[in-house]
Amino acid sequence: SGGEDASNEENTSNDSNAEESEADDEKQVVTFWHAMGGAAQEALNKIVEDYNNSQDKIQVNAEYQGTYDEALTKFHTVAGTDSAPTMIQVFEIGTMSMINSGHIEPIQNYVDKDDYDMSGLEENIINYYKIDDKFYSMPFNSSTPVMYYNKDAFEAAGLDPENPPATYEEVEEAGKAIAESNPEMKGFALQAYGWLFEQLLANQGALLMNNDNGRSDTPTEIGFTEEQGKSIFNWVQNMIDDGTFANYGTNGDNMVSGFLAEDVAMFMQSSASARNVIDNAPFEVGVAFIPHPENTEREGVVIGGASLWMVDGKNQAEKDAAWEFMKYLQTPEVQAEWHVGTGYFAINPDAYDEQVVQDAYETMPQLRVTVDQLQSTTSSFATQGAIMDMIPEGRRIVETALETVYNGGGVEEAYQTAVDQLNQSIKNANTARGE
Amino acid sequence: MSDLLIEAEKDYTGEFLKAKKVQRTKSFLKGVLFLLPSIILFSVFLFYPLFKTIYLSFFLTDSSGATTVFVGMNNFKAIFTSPLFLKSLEVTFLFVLYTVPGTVIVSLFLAVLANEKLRGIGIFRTIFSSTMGISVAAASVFWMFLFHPTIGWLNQILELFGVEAIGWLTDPDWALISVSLSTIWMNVGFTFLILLGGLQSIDSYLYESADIDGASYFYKLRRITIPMLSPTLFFVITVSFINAFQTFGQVDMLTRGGPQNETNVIVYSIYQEAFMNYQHGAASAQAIILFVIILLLTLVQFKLGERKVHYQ
Amino acid sequence: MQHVEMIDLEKSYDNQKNVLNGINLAIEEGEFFVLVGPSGSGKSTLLRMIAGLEDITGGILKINDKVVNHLRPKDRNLSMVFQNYALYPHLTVEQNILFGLHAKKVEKKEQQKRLIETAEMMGLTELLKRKPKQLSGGQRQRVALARSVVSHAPLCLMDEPLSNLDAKLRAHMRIEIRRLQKKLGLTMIYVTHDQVEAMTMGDRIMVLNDGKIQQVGDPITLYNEPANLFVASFIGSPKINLGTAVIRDHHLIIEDSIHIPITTSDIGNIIQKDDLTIGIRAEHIFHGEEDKKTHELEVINVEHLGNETLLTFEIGKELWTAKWLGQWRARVGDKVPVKISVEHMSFFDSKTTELIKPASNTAKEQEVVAI
Amino acid sequence: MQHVEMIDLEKSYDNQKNVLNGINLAIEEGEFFVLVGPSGSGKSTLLRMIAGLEDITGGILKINDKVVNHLRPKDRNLSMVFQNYALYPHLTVEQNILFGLHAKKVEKKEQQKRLIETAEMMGLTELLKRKPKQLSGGQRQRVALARSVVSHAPLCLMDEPLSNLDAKLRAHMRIEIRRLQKKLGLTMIYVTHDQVEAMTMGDRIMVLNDGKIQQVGDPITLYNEPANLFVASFIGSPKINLGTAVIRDHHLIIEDSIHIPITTSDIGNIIQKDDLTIGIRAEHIFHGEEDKKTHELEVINVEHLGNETLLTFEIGKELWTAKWLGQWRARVGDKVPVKISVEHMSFFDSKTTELIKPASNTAKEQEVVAI
Amino acid sequence: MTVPAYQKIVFYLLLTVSSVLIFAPAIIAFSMSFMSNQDIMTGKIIPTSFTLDNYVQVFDRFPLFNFLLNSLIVSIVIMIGQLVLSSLAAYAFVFLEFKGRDILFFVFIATMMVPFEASIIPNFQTIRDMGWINTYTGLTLPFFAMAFGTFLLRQSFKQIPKELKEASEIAGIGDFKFYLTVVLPMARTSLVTLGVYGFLTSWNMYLWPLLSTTDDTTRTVQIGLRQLQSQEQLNEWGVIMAGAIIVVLPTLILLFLGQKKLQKGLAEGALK
Ligand SMILES: Nc1ncnc2c1ncn2[C@@H]1O[C@H](COP(=O)(O)OP(=O)(O)OP(=O)(O)O)[C@@H](O)[C@H]1O
Ligand SMILES: Nc1ncnc2c1ncn2[C@@H]1O[C@H](COP(=O)(O)OP(=O)(O)OP(=O)(O)O)[C@@H](O)[C@H]1O
Ligand SMILES: O=P(O)(O)OC[C@H](O)CO
Ligand SMILES: [Mg+2]
Ligand SMILES: [Mg+2]
Repeated sequence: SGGEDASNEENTSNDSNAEESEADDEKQVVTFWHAMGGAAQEALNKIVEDYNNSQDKIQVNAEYQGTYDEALTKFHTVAGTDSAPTMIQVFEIGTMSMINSGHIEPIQNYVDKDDYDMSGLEENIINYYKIDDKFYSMPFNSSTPVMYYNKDAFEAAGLDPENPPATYEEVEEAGKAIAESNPEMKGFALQAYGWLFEQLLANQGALLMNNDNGRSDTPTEIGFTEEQGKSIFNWVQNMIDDGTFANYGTNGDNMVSGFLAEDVAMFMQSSASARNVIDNAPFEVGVAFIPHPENTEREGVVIGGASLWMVDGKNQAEKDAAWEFMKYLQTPEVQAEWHVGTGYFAINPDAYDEQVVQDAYETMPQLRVTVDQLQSTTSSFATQGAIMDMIPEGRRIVETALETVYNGGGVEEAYQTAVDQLNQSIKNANTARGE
Repeated sequence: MSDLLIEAEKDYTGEFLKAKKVQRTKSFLKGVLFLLPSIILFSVFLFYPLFKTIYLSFFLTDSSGATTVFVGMNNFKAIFTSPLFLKSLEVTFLFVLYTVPGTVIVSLFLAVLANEKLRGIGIFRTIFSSTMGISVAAASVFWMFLFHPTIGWLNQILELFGVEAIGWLTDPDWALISVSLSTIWMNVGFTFLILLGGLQSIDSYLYESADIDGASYFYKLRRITIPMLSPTLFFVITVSFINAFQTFGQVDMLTRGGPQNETNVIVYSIYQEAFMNYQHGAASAQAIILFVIILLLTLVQFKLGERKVHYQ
Repeated sequence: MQHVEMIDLEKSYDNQKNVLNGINLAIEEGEFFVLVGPSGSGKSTLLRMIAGLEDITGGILKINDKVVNHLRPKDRNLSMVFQNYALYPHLTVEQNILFGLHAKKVEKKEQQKRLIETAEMMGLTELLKRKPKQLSGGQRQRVALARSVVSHAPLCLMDEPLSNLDAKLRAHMRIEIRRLQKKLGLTMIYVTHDQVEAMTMGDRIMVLNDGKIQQVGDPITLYNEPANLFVASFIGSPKINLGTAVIRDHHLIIEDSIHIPITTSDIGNIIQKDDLTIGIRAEHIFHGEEDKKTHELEVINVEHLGNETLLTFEIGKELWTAKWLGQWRARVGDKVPVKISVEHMSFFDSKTTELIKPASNTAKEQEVVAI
Repeated sequence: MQHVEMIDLEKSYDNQKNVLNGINLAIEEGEFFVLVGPSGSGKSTLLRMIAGLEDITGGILKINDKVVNHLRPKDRNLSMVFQNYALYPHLTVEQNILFGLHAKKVEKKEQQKRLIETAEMMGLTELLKRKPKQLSGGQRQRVALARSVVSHAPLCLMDEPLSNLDAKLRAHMRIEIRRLQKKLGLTMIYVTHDQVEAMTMGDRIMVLNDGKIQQVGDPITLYNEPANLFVASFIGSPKINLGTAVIRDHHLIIEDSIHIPITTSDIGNIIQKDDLTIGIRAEHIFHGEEDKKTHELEVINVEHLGNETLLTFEIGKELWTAKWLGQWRARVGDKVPVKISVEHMSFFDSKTTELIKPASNTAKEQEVVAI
Repeated sequence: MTVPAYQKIVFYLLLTVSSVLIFAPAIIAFSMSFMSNQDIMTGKIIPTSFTLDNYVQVFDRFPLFNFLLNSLIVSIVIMIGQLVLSSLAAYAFVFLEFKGRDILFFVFIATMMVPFEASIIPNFQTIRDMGWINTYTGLTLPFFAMAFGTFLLRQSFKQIPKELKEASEIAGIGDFKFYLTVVLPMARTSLVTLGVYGFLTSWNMYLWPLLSTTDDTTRTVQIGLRQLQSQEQLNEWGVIMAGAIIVVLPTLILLFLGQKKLQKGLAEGALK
């Protein structure tokens, strides 16, 4: 299966990695910090490996630094010292924090110097990472959430497996049908994950933060209306009342396992999981767009994942070398491999034409859906995504609120608490910055 | 004669005082010498951070941890009005309440069992102390699987008995209990070993004497073993107590503080504030409060405990 | 009412050389049985085996005609005073004393009664609230003793229970223990290295050396008719005077330096003329008044014990001691007249060390006394 | 070498009642000084204060004319045998013995020499490789003793060093210690509860009771002229016989039951006629042969110690003991003739317990003896 | 002394049940490490097939032997450092009398209460400023001073009879010598226990090694285990369990081997 392939490739790559790092005194070394664990780390290592083998001037050392959060904290601590890396991978919501740190060099400098064409990238991605008309970082691994569903279960419940529910209401109905046909199975699971909440907001055209999601000015409070925000909570509440909702708390792995064990028929999760889910399911897996309330138009999704940052204070040769590597990562071949290996998007759409991708789609047509959803997104402030340095904290506030509802707390109170805390958090962040 | 004596004594008082002083200085220097390596390292790696933490707790910080705005006691005010922190406090206390007695009682039970002179007892001792060799990271992985809602063994066993599956780590009513359970398991190995060591160093003549007196197994346990073990027990309790207040690994790996902050113990909350929310000021304030709480409780424990403890 | 019997009892620690060897012994109900022997001879070990604290390496131990080799200590119904006291350091004197009664769930009132009684007897009344650490050596020993006494167990093992007490207190304790033992009819096995204790308290004494029984008998018999040289020199203080002797021409020649004329009646059935060792007790080397003196010996040391005086003489390569009642003003170098007679001598075979003939006079003297 | 002086020394534990009170004492260089007293009287405490192990609550302690109140033990240059041995459990006998020498960096060869010598003397040669746990009580005590002896420190403190040894070994040790002390000229402070040790070893004895000095003097003086009732009854075994007495009509009436005619020469300078207590030693209640008997007393107990017999009589509410040399076949209930004379009696004031007049006869007897 | 048969049976029963309960999680993990993902995902308790794939994958993903070696070095260095410093400090607290001793002891104890997570960032800055990132010094030095160890040894030293110290004082044995020749050998049990504890806790650290290293040269094996878990993808339980087993195995083996010594040490501790 897929796992085995990956491991074989990894085997060879790792060995040569060790050899090379010893025998390259003249090579320009680039230190690349990342937060990719598990299968993604395997894929990343392979790419770095190939790059190092493909030329003899630059040696990239990819070094794991823990979770996104830990890697970022660590960067903040070493920024400005010799221990700082040449480049670092930071998740999308760390963008403002990186800009504010003052220890990075906007990627735009290199784009301009090199006359590098960024327009080939996915529109969504450009939308997110272009801030004040400037690229601060180089997009790299991007994902969006999709809705996975159990086609076999759909069939058994008399639903059309090729026509998955698109709205909250349809999801609810489908859930009921499924629960009816199979009392052992719940209809829908929503991991208590702030990112998913953000996406569900965007899909109904709502802003997360005011001031156009922070794109026109620093946000001062939340940007969604009570109706928009509550719709998600209510949706969940309805399903709980129907007894069709499966609660897996904040744990994504539990949820996927539950889906694979046929305890639940639908769930939302990052597209990055697609390969994994499809590979491991003993039934037919369907992938669909994430749902939206019936009374709104589907607006689309915000790009997630992470981008690569150039660290300031290194000598130019080193930074140039890092820039070379970043460009390499954008090439269609690399992106194709990355896309297929992990489930992250190819940020460079040309990659979809690559043979590997075509082959993969052949066997797993579901992978396409993730791309379709991205490409059919309407461009707006809502889908451009919010930028603000307190979003990580905001996510935890929302997660707590969701869990409260999952566990029988009232929507009204949970929602209100979350909003208050979010606003407070925004205020704190602004005060801390001295604004 | 007696007059003479008094005079003599008068002469000496000054000398005594001087001699005493010299001796005191000498012994003080010697004490410090023995403690010096520890003191230096403590200063660098504990006191300095502690003072820095105190300092930080009066400021707001940017994401790199640099101070930006002085806010005085505001951080403290804020966290004491924050339901999140109050929740953390409650959770922490509950966690301590579950794990400390749990660990000590289970370990004591095992240690007493394993203290018997039986054939093959070494194997049992090894097994009982084995959890000590299992890192928090590995142990959390083990338990994460056991607690797994669908494929985990616990739920599968429950299913066998026809009991409904439990959301061990997702149900707010269960999560803390589950984390406590796994924590007790992780701590048992070491606590067991310490207690066994304590048991073994009780002089055998005490038991011989009691045997002759016709004391029963439990009588000996209550009247000799436990009191003679009291220094060890005191140690174990104090340390478990402090460790429980500082539990981090398993929370990080098993629940990340959830669900609904039901397992968000203070240390984890500090980690979140600092590592995820970049609120070093608030994190520092929480750390200070945690420090003060543990300090006070330990003080109380020493005051109450050391008196009850019997040293040879 | 215990009857303790040992059949071929043996003990070795960790498979080393035997510490006890072929112990055959029966102790009667209500008997006060004293165990003596040099340091390291195995007294404590034997006691601990009876108590069930040491595994029995070989042989059979019976209590009340029941084999108890494998019975646990608590089922043997006995009490014990340990040589090293074995007090519970964390309990007060009172708690220490009551430990066993408490364990046996003796009635509270009875406990208190016995406690008061025992503490009184041991002079511990004022120390009841102290911890062992705060006691002097003798006080600790008394607590250990009290713990055993208070239990009223029918079989009582005591390992040098009075060694840390002064003469006065010891005399008092001796009487109290004996009285209690009689009153309650206890069977007592008592280890001591104190001659007075051994002689005055014991119904019978057993002498142990190097893990082997040397002699068992009532105190006076041991004193008068020691089975061998070891017992002879072990029992009695000061130590019996020994000398190698030969019989030549109707004379007993001791250490080549003392010649004593003898008649056949004196030496009775002794056929052996060589390889003899004679023993004579210090109190039988009398002051030789006027014409009664047999020899004159040079004093090489004088010790005053208050009511008696010990004089040391050199006989060949042996040092002999005479013990005279009262305070004698002899000086080193003085020649003093003494009276040494064969009737007070015991004869041993030098080779086997066995007794050949006990002193004949002891019996006589007793008769003289009776009025 | 060492001259130890105590001026008004006091000690209390934790501010409780004083354990030692107003101790004034000077111990000479090379003196063998024996400390006796009942259990708990403060002997060990005094020793520990001299060693520097206990804080001195009050008064001055001088060694070699230097005030040492605050000197640390190791700077006092002394050795000590602890009552509870204080052996290092993890070291072998050999290592235990050599521990101090090792610390003082004594030459290896010298160490070995002393080790062999001491082990030989203590009979430990075969136990050198054992750990303390594997030793019997007496063996442990000998190791403790060896550790002190081997150090050759000029001031030596010993706390009941022979209490766990048997009579024979003890006699041997007594001589060895005394010999060593003389040879090295050690100043020795020696706690014991053994009368024989106290009487034979000490140059001087100090009697301590309840933390106060009762009497200091050479052994015979203490025996013959005890300063007070406490010393009288503490020194001597069996205990001195005491009785309240009054003088009426030229008669001494003891316990209302014994009447003895007296002359002025007998009572010398005693003016006091009431509130008298008389003391007479057991060996001075003689067997009253034929016409020499003064009284006939009923025997209520007989104890045979081998070479002597103890007879107990009831005098008023007191029990008196007579000690007769030899083995006497008296039975309980027998009436035996005794000879009691005033010349052997010491007179004490019942109220102050002080000695009024010592026995007059002891001196006489000595003169008779000299030849 | 012999225990009656029925009592023995009760003890063995209790011992066995406890052992099973205590050991179950490790055994389950062990068996899972040989199961295929399919088996695990479908909740099989008894594996249908036996595979070494998981182990192969773990060994492929990071330089495992390197990590193991680093862990070993770091753990041993920390262990030794802790033993030396803690025993010195504990000695001072038990056998030396000086002014402020109790206060100082309490300050020591108080250091146990500083949550490590709270001081981790300042400490990281210190290490960074000293240039100790990616060095064994940086990984080990902060853990040398250990209030816990001092406390443990203090409890143990307190059990040494006072008379032994007194006897040594009289013999003229200095404090350091007494510490070396009497206290340390007599407290062997506690030293062994503390040593094992120190070794295992160092072996098990993961946050600090992750923070204080930036590349694989000095990284320890726990970091490897963490890398096996991804953030939001489905966990490959088999691989993770294999990783956990590899991480746990050296310490368990050490514990099993050391058990005899540990037991002996414990037994000799009873010789007081
Ligand atoms: N645990 C042990 N291991 C090895 N040998 C031992 C052990 N205990 C005692 N021994 C040895 O056994 C012998 C007998 O010891 P025991 O304690 O019975 O002597 P004892 O007669 O009581 O002597 P003491 O009068 O000195 O107390 C001694 O030589 C002693 O060294
Ligand atoms: N640590 C202590 N705390 C309180 N009281 C103590 C302490 N040590 C000894 N004592 C008391 O001090 C008194 C004198 O004790 P010490 O040990 O000096 O007696 P001793 O004369 O040596 O007696 P023994 O002959 O029984 O050994 C005793 O009454 C004892 O109970
Ligand atoms: O886990 P990823 O890489 O799909 O990223 C998800 C979120 O965007 C992270 O903030
Ligand atoms: Mg013994
Ligand atoms: Mg004493």
